[in-house]
Amino acid sequence: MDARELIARRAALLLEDGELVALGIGLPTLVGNHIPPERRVVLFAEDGIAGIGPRPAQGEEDVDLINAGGEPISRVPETAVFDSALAFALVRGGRLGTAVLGTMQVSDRGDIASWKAPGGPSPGMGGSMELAAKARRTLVLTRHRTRAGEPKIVERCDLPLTAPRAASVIVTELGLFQVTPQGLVLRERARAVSVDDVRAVTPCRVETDGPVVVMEDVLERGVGGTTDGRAEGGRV
Amino acid sequence: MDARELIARRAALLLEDGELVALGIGLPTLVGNHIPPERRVVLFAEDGIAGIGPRPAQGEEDVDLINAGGEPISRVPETAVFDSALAFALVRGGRLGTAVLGTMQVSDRGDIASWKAPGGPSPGMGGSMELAAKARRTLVLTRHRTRAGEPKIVERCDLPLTAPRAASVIVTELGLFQVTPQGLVLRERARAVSVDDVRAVTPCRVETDGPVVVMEDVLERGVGGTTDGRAEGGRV
Amino acid sequence: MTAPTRPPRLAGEGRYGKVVDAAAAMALFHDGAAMLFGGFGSIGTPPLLIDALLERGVRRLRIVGNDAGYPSHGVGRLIRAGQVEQAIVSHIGSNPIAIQQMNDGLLDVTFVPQGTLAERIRAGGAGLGGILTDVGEGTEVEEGKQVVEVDGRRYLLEPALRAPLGIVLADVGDEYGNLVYRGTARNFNPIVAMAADVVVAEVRTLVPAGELDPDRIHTPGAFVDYIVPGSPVPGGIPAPKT
Amino acid sequence: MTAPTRPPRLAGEGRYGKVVDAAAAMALFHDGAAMLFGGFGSIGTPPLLIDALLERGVRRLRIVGNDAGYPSHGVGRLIRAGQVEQAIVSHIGSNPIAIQQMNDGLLDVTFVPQGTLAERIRAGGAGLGGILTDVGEGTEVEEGKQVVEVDGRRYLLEPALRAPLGIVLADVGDEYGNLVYRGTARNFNPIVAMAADVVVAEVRTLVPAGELDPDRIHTPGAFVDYIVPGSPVPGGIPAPKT
Repeated sequence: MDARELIARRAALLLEDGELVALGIGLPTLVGNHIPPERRVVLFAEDGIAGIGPRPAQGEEDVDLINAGGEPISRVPETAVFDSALAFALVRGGRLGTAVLGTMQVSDRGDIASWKAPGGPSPGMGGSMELAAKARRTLVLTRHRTRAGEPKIVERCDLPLTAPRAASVIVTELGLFQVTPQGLVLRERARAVSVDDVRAVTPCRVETDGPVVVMEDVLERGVGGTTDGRAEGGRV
Repeated sequence: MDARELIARRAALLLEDGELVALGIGLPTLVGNHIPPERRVVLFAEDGIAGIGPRPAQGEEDVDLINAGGEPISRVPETAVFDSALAFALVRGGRLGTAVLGTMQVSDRGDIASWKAPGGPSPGMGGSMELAAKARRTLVLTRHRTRAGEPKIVERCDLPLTAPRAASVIVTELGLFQVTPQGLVLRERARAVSVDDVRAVTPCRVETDGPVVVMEDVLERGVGGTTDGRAEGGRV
Repeated sequence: MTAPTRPPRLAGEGRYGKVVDAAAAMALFHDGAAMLFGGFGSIGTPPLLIDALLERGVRRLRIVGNDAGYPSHGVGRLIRAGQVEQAIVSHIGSNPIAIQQMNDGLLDVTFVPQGTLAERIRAGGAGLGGILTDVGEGTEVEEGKQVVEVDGRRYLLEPALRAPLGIVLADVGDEYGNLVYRGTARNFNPIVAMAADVVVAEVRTLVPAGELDPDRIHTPGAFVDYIVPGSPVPGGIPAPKT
Repeated sequence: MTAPTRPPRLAGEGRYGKVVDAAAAMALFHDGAAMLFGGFGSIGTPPLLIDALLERGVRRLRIVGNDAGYPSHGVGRLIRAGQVEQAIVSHIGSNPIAIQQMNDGLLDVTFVPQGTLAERIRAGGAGLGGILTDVGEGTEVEEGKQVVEVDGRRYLLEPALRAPLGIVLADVGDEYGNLVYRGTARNFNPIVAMAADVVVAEVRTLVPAGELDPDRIHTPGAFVDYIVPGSPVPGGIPAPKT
């Protein structure tokens, strides 16, 4: 299983039955392929739709139905369409259960920096600030390091923030971290690495609190695992 | 023609083709019976409808269709239904052309006092503040004096205000007044009274500016008469 | 403004566990509860839920909505039964019993201009802190209000309104909670559905998810926690007060 | 925020004089005009009106809406033609030409978080002074913003947005201007229709007044000044950027 698939599959198991969920562009989008069918997760897009079905076959797209990333989508039984003001009313009003987002950096207190890359102007934040700050729970999915080998989990983001203290859970190909008031707690690790391996490539304090479960074992069991991300730490 | 009919018929001729118009409870409601059929006036009610048709025959009412006064209404070709927040967005946003309102007192600078009678608590202002303050033009229809003979057009309202400087035009059974920065200008008078008669029963300065037309003559001509209420005076 | 909290969970029927009867929904209501309600005059307030609140005798209710209904209709029935302690409304003119209770000091009434009230509720639902309006300036409504300047113009700051509970009436609902209102019975219902932590929607007709045209839905099901089907179609409306 | 002004009046067809063609609507637009637009990415921006603005060559446009479209779609075509001077948007990520113009100093871009942008436009349409939100707190979005406290909580004051002109796309419209949108092409269109002094609505299908179900109408005709019929149904959408 490659890194992206491991991350996406693990994150999918964190989603709860009946939840309204927003999936960000890129890696988070893959999560949609791995939601257990018995969980009735309703996908949301901030252009104004709740209840998103799979991308239609080519030639069968509805020209008036796209997600916030511009991709063609389909309807499901739950689908409702609304305007963009109501879409963000849902988000800010507390009805968005979980936002699953990628990032450039995330800090050990949950700060997310995802909209301005180093050097050069940004193309804008879009709806990322609302999703990150206002979902009842924000999951950050990211490769553990950049291609250049730079850490993405940091003690302090040096890039401009999208939202402070926003992430509840961070999932990388090396482990699943819960963000707590005391910092990061490693709840799960990939089978191939030890807790010390994870610590060695993470430039902030990584605590444990009880047993550190193997991520691949959680996938095999097919249940939510050791944390639902709603514990004391982080905004839930 | 009785006083109420004269006032309602005269006010009806002030309404413009294509306008969105709110009619208050009581005397203003009668205006709806006298709108010239060639003027496409669209009636609005703040519970959430634009495009109000006549009260249906008894037994033919739609249980889900009432105006803000609780009376059964019918649909017309223009009808759209919306929620109460959007209803007041239309009003505050400047899309309500004219509000036709009754009042307890109105001052010569256009202050309207209509929601708290002297003595005893009020049952509340409902939507009257928005209609009075935010219509592009507010017409006040009132008997010239109360049944007890007290003036209703005053130099200064002693009742709590609904909205300051809100009325553009005042129509009574004695005359039609335009509210200007310099005070009231009598534009029309009832046939039975002279300008001095009007002044004698109006405890504030009443100016004239050009000829004072006879209201009944305006009704016969069936056109808007000497003012559309949108001149310099009052909020337009 | 109450911060959003996780709703308590009733065991409902249907594909999403949201379908309950009015009696079961009463587990959410307790003496002293604060509740937003849909409705305008005689229409748009859920009759079965009012029946159940009467039957259960929930007391000292604090209610927020457009008006006090009629003694025979809407929240006016709860007021007549002496179950309401406090009301934030735009008027009570259609309910003489409410006027009497207010005059007797039995009902604590706060009046808010109707459009300001609607917008404050919507702001609560939209996760905003309040609204900035000039309605009420130069009247006693502005007394004691915070004033904010924007681009040199003065506005009153009117705080957002939320409540732990909200009751609405729709014509048709599906099992996920998507709602379609009918006629002017829509009124305050869509904004009430936005602004309560737990929303109970009474519907005349319940359909399976997927039967409603997504473009026709007025309130997305994500706002709705419970659905009470079987609301009766009224046989008539009360005589207007004027 | 621009105070509402009386719209200039074009001589249109139809029972309400609102039906015009795109070329005639151009009399409303002038160099330097400020314009709100509906649309989100590739859909929901009126193509015939963009065609007409290109043909007429209106310059130095100042536009407000969700994003910069694609070079081939929406306002992105105006940007590509060099007709846009200033843009208030939530992102320009789908339009590389807009990014290039911004980097070259040819296009003045102000970024606003998407939900804040939508709500500021709606507030303009609703006659409010602005919104109070905590989105953007702790980020550079809060820099230079007025802070307002409500019940001890801090909010940023984000001023309402209006414009003298607004262009929207609907699926069906009637001659009075009642509009029905389709799918996620709705997006910013309903709030743009609220917030412009003069609103021009392009529709695919024009019907006589009375043919639309009043409960289905998304934008009441009172918000709409002109209707441009004949909008083509697109044959495809651009490839997404990701």
